[in-house]
Amino acid sequence: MASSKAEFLFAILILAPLLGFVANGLRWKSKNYMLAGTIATAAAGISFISALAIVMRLFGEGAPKAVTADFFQWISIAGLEVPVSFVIDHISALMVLVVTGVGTLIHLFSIGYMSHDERPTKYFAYLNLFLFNMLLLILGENLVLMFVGWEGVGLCSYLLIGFWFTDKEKAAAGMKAFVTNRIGDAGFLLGMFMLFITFGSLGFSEIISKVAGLAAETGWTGPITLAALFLFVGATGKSAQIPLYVWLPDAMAGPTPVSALIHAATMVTAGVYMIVRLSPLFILAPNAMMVIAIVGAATAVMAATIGLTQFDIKKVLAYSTVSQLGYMFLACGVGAFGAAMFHLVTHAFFKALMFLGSGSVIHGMHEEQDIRKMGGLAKYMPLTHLTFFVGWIAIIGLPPFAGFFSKDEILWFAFSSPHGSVWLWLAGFVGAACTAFYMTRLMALTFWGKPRFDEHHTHPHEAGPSMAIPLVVLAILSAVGGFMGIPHVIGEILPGHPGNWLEHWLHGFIAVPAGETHGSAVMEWILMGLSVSIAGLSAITAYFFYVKEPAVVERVKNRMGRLHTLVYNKYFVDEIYFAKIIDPIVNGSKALWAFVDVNFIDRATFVAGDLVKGIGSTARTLQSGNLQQYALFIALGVVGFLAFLFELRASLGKLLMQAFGG
Amino acid sequence: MIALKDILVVAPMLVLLVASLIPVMIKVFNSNREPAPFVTIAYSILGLVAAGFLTASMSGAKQTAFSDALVLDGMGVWGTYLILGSAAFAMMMAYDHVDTFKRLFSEKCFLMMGSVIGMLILLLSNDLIVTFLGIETMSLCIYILIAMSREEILSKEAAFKYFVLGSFASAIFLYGIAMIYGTVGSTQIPAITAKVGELLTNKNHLFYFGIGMLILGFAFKVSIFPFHFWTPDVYQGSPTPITAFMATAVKAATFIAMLRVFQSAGYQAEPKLMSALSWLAVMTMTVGNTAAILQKNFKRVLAYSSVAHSGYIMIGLIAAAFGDNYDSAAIIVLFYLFSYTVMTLGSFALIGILEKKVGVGLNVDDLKGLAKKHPVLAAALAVILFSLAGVPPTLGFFGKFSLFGVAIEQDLYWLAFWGVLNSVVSVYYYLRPVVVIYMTDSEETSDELVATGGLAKATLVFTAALTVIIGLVSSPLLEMVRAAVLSRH
Amino acid sequence: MLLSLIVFLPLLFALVLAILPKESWVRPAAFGFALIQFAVSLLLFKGFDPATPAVQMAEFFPWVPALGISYLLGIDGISFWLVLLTTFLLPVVVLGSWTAIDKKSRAFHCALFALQTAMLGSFVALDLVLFYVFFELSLVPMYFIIGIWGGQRRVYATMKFFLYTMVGSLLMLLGIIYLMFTARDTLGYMTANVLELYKLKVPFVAGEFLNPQSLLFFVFSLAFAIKVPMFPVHTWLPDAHVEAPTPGSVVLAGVMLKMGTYGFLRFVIPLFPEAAEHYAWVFLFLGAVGIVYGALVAMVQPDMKKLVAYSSVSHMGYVVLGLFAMNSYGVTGAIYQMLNHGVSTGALFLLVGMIYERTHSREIERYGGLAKAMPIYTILFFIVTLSSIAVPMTNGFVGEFLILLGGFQANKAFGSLAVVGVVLGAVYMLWMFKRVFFGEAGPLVKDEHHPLHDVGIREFVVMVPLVILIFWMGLMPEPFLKYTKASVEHFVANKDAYQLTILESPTETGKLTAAAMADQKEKK
Amino acid sequence: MPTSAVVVDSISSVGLNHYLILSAILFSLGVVGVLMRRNIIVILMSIELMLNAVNIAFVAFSRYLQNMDGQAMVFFVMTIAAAEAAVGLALATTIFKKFREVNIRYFEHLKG
Repeated sequence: MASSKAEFLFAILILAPLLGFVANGLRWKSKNYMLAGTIATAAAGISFISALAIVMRLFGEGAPKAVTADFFQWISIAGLEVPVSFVIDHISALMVLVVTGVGTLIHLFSIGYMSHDERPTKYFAYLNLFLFNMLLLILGENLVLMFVGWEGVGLCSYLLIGFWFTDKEKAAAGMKAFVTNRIGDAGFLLGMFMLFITFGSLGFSEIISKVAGLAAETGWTGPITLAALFLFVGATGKSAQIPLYVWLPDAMAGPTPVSALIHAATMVTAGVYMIVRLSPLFILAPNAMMVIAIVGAATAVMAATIGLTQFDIKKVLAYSTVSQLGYMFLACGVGAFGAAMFHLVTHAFFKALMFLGSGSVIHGMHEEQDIRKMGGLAKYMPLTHLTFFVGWIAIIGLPPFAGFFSKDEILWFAFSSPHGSVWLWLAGFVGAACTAFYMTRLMALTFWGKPRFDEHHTHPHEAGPSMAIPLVVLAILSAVGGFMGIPHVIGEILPGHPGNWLEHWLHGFIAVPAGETHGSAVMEWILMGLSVSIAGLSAITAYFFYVKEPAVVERVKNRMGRLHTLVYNKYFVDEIYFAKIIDPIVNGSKALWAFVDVNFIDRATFVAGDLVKGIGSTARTLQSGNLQQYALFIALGVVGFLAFLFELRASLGKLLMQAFGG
Repeated sequence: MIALKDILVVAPMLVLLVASLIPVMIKVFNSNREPAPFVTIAYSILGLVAAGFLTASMSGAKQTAFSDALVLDGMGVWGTYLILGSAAFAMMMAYDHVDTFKRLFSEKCFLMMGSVIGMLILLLSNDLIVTFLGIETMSLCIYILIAMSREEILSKEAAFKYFVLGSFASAIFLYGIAMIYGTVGSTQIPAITAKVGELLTNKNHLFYFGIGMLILGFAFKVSIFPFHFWTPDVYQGSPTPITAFMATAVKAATFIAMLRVFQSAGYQAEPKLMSALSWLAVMTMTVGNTAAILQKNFKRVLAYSSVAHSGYIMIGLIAAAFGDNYDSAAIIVLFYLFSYTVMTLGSFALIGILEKKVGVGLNVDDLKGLAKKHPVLAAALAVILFSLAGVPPTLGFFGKFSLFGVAIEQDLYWLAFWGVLNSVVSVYYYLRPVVVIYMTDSEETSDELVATGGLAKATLVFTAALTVIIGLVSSPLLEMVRAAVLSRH
Repeated sequence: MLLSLIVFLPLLFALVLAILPKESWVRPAAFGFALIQFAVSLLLFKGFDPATPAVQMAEFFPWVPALGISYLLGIDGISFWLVLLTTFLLPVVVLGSWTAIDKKSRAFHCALFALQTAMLGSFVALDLVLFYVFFELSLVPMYFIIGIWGGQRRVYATMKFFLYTMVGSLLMLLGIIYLMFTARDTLGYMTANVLELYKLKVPFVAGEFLNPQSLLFFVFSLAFAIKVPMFPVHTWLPDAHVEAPTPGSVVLAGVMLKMGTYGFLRFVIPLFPEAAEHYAWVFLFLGAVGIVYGALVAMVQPDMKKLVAYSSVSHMGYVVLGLFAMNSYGVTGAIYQMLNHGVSTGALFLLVGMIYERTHSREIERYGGLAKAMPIYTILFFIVTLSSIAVPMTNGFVGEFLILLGGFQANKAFGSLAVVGVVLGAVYMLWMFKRVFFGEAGPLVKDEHHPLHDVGIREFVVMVPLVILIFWMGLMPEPFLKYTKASVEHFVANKDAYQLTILESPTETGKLTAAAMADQKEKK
Repeated sequence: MPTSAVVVDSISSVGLNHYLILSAILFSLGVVGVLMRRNIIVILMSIELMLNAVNIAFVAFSRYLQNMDGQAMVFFVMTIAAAEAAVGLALATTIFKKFREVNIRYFEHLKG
C-alpha cells in the first residue's frame, strides 16, 4: 500500500513537468507568457511538493533507507534488464529537492524575465521538459535511465541555448554544447558497457552490492578503473571539466534563467552527482580517483584565472561555475563525496542566486551584459544588489555563509584525505584566492563605483515581484545553507555542539576512503584561517583596485601584457581545438569523400568498365569486314587449336632452344 | 533394301518437301503467277505442323534408318520441334516483312523449308557423311535466302561472305572427316565415339587432326571464336526474318549434332582438348559480350549477343563431353537452346516490325519513344531483354541457372565464373534499349517508328509471354526434355 | 495461405491499377489498395505465435522438383517485423508521393506495387532459389522507378545500382547452385530449401582461405554487402538516392537495404557458421568503419539528400556490427535498428522531398532560417533528426544502445570505434539542421516570388504515423522486441548448429507443409 | 631390264603417306588461294581445290582400309562441290552485276 502510494507520488513528481511541457507545447504559438509561466511554475512546484512528500518518509525512526517505485520493464533481453524504476535515497533526496526547489524558483523568475519575449510558451515548455529529464537523471535506479535523462537534459540545454536561433552565434553555441556533451556521452556509454560486461547489471543497487568487498584495483587497465575513467569522461562533458568545458561559457547565449537553472544549479552538477552515486565503485579505482582530483583541481584554477579577466557579467559567472565544479570534482577525487554533495547544494543556491541577480541586472540594463558599461547600480536596484551581495560573500567563502563551510570542507579533505595531498590543497587555495578576487571585481564593476553608462538614456530599474521573490529566497538559502554541514571542529565550540548533519545524513550511502587521514584539528583550524584570510585579502585588494584606484588595474595589465592577453583569450583553447581537431576532421572528411569514394571506389568501377570496353573495341577492330582476314582467322584458329593439342608451343620452344640456345 | 521404317523416319522431311513444293508448283502451273502469300504461308506452316505431328508420332523408343545412317531419338525429336517452330515463326515474320518480295514469297518459303530439311538431316545424322550433307543442304539454301533480299548491296555482300567462309569451313570440316575416316575406318558416329578414347590415349595424330577439324567445322556454324567473324556482318546484312532463322534454327541443329559427336566418355582421355574448348568458350563469351556493348545497330548487338550465347552453350557441351553425366548436360543444353531460341526470335521479331529501310536495320537509339507509340511492343521487348539478361523469373534466368548448374555439377567452376562475369557485362547492353525506350525524354520521337506486320507482332508478344510463363512454370518443360534425352537408352 | 496473400496481393493490385479506366483514379485507388494490404498484413498478429522460434504459417509446393526448387514461404521472429515494415511504408509512400510524381503516375504505382511483392517475397521465402528470384525481381521495378522518375543523372544512377547489385547476386547464384549440389551429395537429394540446407555441414578449414565454406560465405556476403550497402561497396547508394524520386528513396532506404542485412541473418550466418565465426571480425571491422566513414562523409555533403544517403551507410553499419556481434543484444539491436532506419530514414527522405518540391533545390548552403518560415516542418524534421541521432526515448536509441552493447561485448576495439559514430551522428545531423533551419533566412527561404508555405494537411498526415512510431518504439520497445525474442535467442543459442523447424501445431498449414516436404524427400 | 618394271615398283613404292601429303599440299594451296587471291572467281576455284584435295585423301584412305565408304563419300563430295559451285557462281554474277567488280576488297561495307 505504502509502495503503491509511493508510485503515485513518483508519478506526480516526474509527470508533472512532462504534463506542463505538453500543455505548453500544444499551444506553443501563444504569446501569453503569464499563462504559460503559471502552468510551468505550477508543474515545477507540484513536483517539488511531491518530492518533499517522498523525502519526508526518509526521516524518523525506522524510516526506510530509500523509497523506490517500479513502473514497467523498459527493455529486457537475455540478462539485460532495464526496468523503469525510480529511487529516492539520501543522496537523490538532496538532489531532487535542490533541482525541483531551485527549479521552481527559476521558473517563477522566468515569468518576469521572459515577459517581453515573442515565444514565451515555447520557452516554458522547454524548461519543463528539462525538469522532467533532470528528474529522470536523478531518480533513475539504473544507469540506462540516468543516461536517458543525461541525454535529455543535454537536448533541452541545446534547445534553450539556441532559443534565439535566428542568431547564428547562439545556434552555434547550442550545437557546440550538444556535440561536446555527446563526446562525454560516448564515454558514458562505454563506461556502462564496461560495467555491464563486468557486473552483468546496470542497476545502481546491484552494481554497488556486487562491488562491495572487492579490493581496490591497482594499475590502469582493470575493468573498474576503465569503467570509472569512461564514466568520468562522461562527467567532464556534462559538468564542463577540462578538456570539455569549452561549451559552458558559450552556453551563456541562452536566456539568463536558463543559465541559472541548467548551467549553474542543476544539469552541470549531474556529473558530480553520478560519481557520488557510484562512489563505492570509484573508490576502488584509486588511479581514476587521482585523475579526477587532478582534473578537478586544474579546472578550478584555470577557470578561476580566466574569470579574473572577463567583462561579460555572465561569462564571469560561467567561468566561476566551471571553477566551482572543479572544486566538486576535486572533492570526489580525494574521496570526499560528502563534501562534493555539500558544495553541490550550496553552490546551487548561491550560483543560481547570482545568475538570477545578473539576469535582473541585464533585464534592468536593457540586455546590457558588459560590466564595463555598468557600475554604481547599487542605488538603482538595491534588492538585486543586496541579494547579490549575499551570494558574493557565500561564494568567496566568508563564514558563516554557505560557501565557507562547503568549500572549506573540500579544501580540508584535499589536504587530509588519504587520496589528498598538499598540492591539491594548494590548487584549491589558489583557486579560492582568484574566486574572491574576480567576484569582488564583478561586484565592484557592477554595483559599486560610479555609473559608466549614460544615465539619461538607460534607466536601470528593479524588476517585478516574480523576479524579486526567487532572489530573496535564494539569498536566504545561500546565507544559511551552510549549517547543514558544520565541521566538527567548529561544532565543538558552538553551543549545543551541532554535529555535521549532512555527513550523518549521507553516512552509509557514500563510500569513505580507506586509510587514515593525516592532519589534526589544529591543522584544520590553521588551514581554515588561511583560506578565509586569503579570501578576505584578495577581496580587499580587488575592492581597492576596482573601486578606489582603477588606474592600477591598467598598470598591472600593461605590466604583464602577454600573460593578460593569454588569460583574457581563455588560453586560446577554442582556437586550438578548431585549428588542431575540428578543421582537420572536416577537411579530412572532404578528402576521404574525394579520394576514397570518388577517386578510388568509383574510379575502380569505371576502370573495370573501360577494360571491358577496351576488349570490345579490339574485338571490333579485328572485325574489319575483310572476308579474307576472317578466313585467315579461321585458318589461324585451326592451326592454333591443333598446335595447342600437339603442344607445339613446347616443341617449338625446344627447337628454338636448340637453334639459339646451344 | 529400303524398309518402311526408313521411310517413316524421313517422312517428316518428305512432308516438308511436298508442302514446300506445292506453292512453287502452283506458281509454275499458273503461268508463273505468284500465289497469294497467304496460301503459301498456309501450306508451309501446315507442312511444318504436319511434320511436327509425324515426328511426335514416332517419338519414344529410338530408331535408326538407312542402315544406321539416320537415327531418330528423343534428342532428335526435341530438336525437330525447335527447328520447325523457329522456322514457322521466321516465316510469320517474313510474311509481311518489309524486305519480302511478295512475288518471290513462295520461293522464299520453299528455300526455308529446304534448309529445314537440311537441318533435320543434320539433326538425325548418325554418319558423318550425312552430317556433311545436312550442313551443306541447310547452308546452301540459306546463302540464297540471304541473297534474295530486296536490298542490293549489303545483303549480297553478306551472302557472299557467308558463302565463301562457309564453304571454306566446310572444306576444313570435310578434311576432318577424311582424317577420322582414315583412322577409325568408318564414318559412323557410334563407331567413332566408341574408339575416341583409345585413339586419344595412344595419341593418334591423324585422329587429333580429324577430331579437331571436325569440331572446328561445327564451331564455324555456331560461330565460336575465332570462327565467329562472319556472324555480325551476315546477321546484319541478311533480311531480319532470315537472320532470326539462322540465329535460332541453324544453331539448334548444329549444337545438337555436336552433342551427338560428343556423346562419348572417351574424350576425358584428352584433358588438353577440354581446356582448349574451354578457352574457346570463354573467348567467345567475352568477345561477344564486350563487342556488343559498343554497337549502335540493334541487329549487330543481337548478333554479338548470339555469339556470346554460343559461348554459354559451349559450357554445356564441354560438361557433356568431359563430364561424368552426359544426360544431365544434354538436357540443360537442349533447355538452354529452347530458351535462347524463344528470346532471339522475339528480339529479332521486334526489329523486323520496326525496321523500314531494308538492310540498314535500326539503331538502338531509334527505339526512343517506343513506349509512347507502342506500349505493348515496348513492354514485350523489355520482358525479352530482361530475360536475355537473366533476370528472374524469366526463361532466360532458368536457362542460365541450369547452365551454371551443370557447369558446377561437373566442377567447371572457372567456366561458370566467366559465365557469370559475362552475364554481368551483358546486362549493360541488354538494358540499354530499355533505357532508350523508357528513360530518355521522348519529346522528339523518331517518326519512322511505324510498326508493321501483324504476324510478326504476334510472334513478339507470344515469345514474350512464353518467356514469362515458362519462367514461372519451367518444371513441365524440363521434364519433357529430360524424358526426351533419357529415351535414348 | 495468408503469406501468399500478403505477398501477391500487391501484384494483383498492380494489375488492377494497370487497367483502371481513368488515370485520375490511380492515386486514390493506389492509396486504398495500400491501406488494404497493410490491413491484411496486420492479420499476421492473429496467427503468429511469438513464443516459438519455429517457422510459422509455412506454405510449401514443389516448384521445380527436378532441381529440388520449391515454393516455400514461412515467417518467424526475424522476418515478422520486416514484413510489417514493408506493408506499413507503402501507404505512407503512396500518400507521400501524391504530388512528387507528376508524370506517368499509373506506371509508377504499378512499379511500386510490383516492387512491394518482390520485397515481401524475399522476406518470407525460405527456398534459396525462390528468395533469389524475389531478390533479383525487386531490382526491376526499382530500376524503372529510378530510371524513369529520377533526376538528371538517373540513367547513370540506375545502371550503377542495377550492375552493382547484379555482380553480387550472380556470384551468389553460383553459391546457391553449389549448395544445392552439396545437398545432393550429402543429403542424397537436391534441394534449395533453406531448412534442409541448414543441416549441411559445408566443409570448413580454419586457417586457409580456399575452402568451400569460406568461399561460399564470402560469395554470399558480397551479394548482401552490396545490397546493405557496406563500406566499401556503398558508392551506388548515394547516387541512387540522389537521383531517385522521393518515394523511390523511401522504399530503397526503408526496405530494400534491409534485404541485405536480412540475408546475412537468415542465410549467411546460419548456413556458414564456422566461417561466420572465423571471419566475424572482418565484418565487425567493416561495420564500425562504415559507421564512422559514413558519418564523416555525410558531414561534408553539400546536398541534403546525399547527406541522408550517407547517413544510411552509417546506420546500416550499425546493423552489420550488431549482426556479427552474434550475441542477443547485437542481433536484437540489429533487427530493431532495421526497423528504426526504415522509419526514421524514410521520414527524412519524405521531409527532404517535401522541401525539394517547394524550392527544387537540396543545396544546404542556399537554405537557412527555415525554422521561422516553416515552424511545423521544423518540428517534424527535428523529431526525426532526434530519432536519427538516437536520442533516448526515440526508437533510434534502443537499437543503437543494444547494438553498441553487443558490439562492445564481441570486440572491445571495434565496439569503441563504433561508439565514435554516436558523436559524429550528432555532428552531421545537427550541423545540417543548424545550417538549414537556423540563422538568417537564406536565398531560397526569403525568395519572395514563391514564399514557402508550411506543411499541408496531407504532408502532416504522412508524417504523423512515422512520428508516432518513433516515440512508441522508443518508449516501449518491449511489445516490439517480444516478437523477435524467441527467434533471436534460438539464433544465438545454437548459431554453430542452426536449425529451423516448421511449427506443426497449431496451424493446420504447418502440418500439411511438413508432410509435403517429407514426401518430397521420399520422392528423391 | 625393262624400264616398265622400274616404273612399276617405283609406283608400287608410293604409299598412303604420299597421297596424304599430296592432299595436304593441295589443301594448303587451296587455303592459301582463299587467303591470298583477290579475285572472287579464283577464290571459288581455290575452295573447289580444297574439296578435291579432301577427295584424294578419302580415296587414298578407302584404298588403304579396303572399304568403300571413302569412295562413296567422294561422290557425295563431288555433288556438293557442284552445288556449291553453282550457288557460288550465281552469287558471283549477281555481285558482279551490282558492283561491276570482282575484287574481294570491294565488299567491306559490313564491319565493326
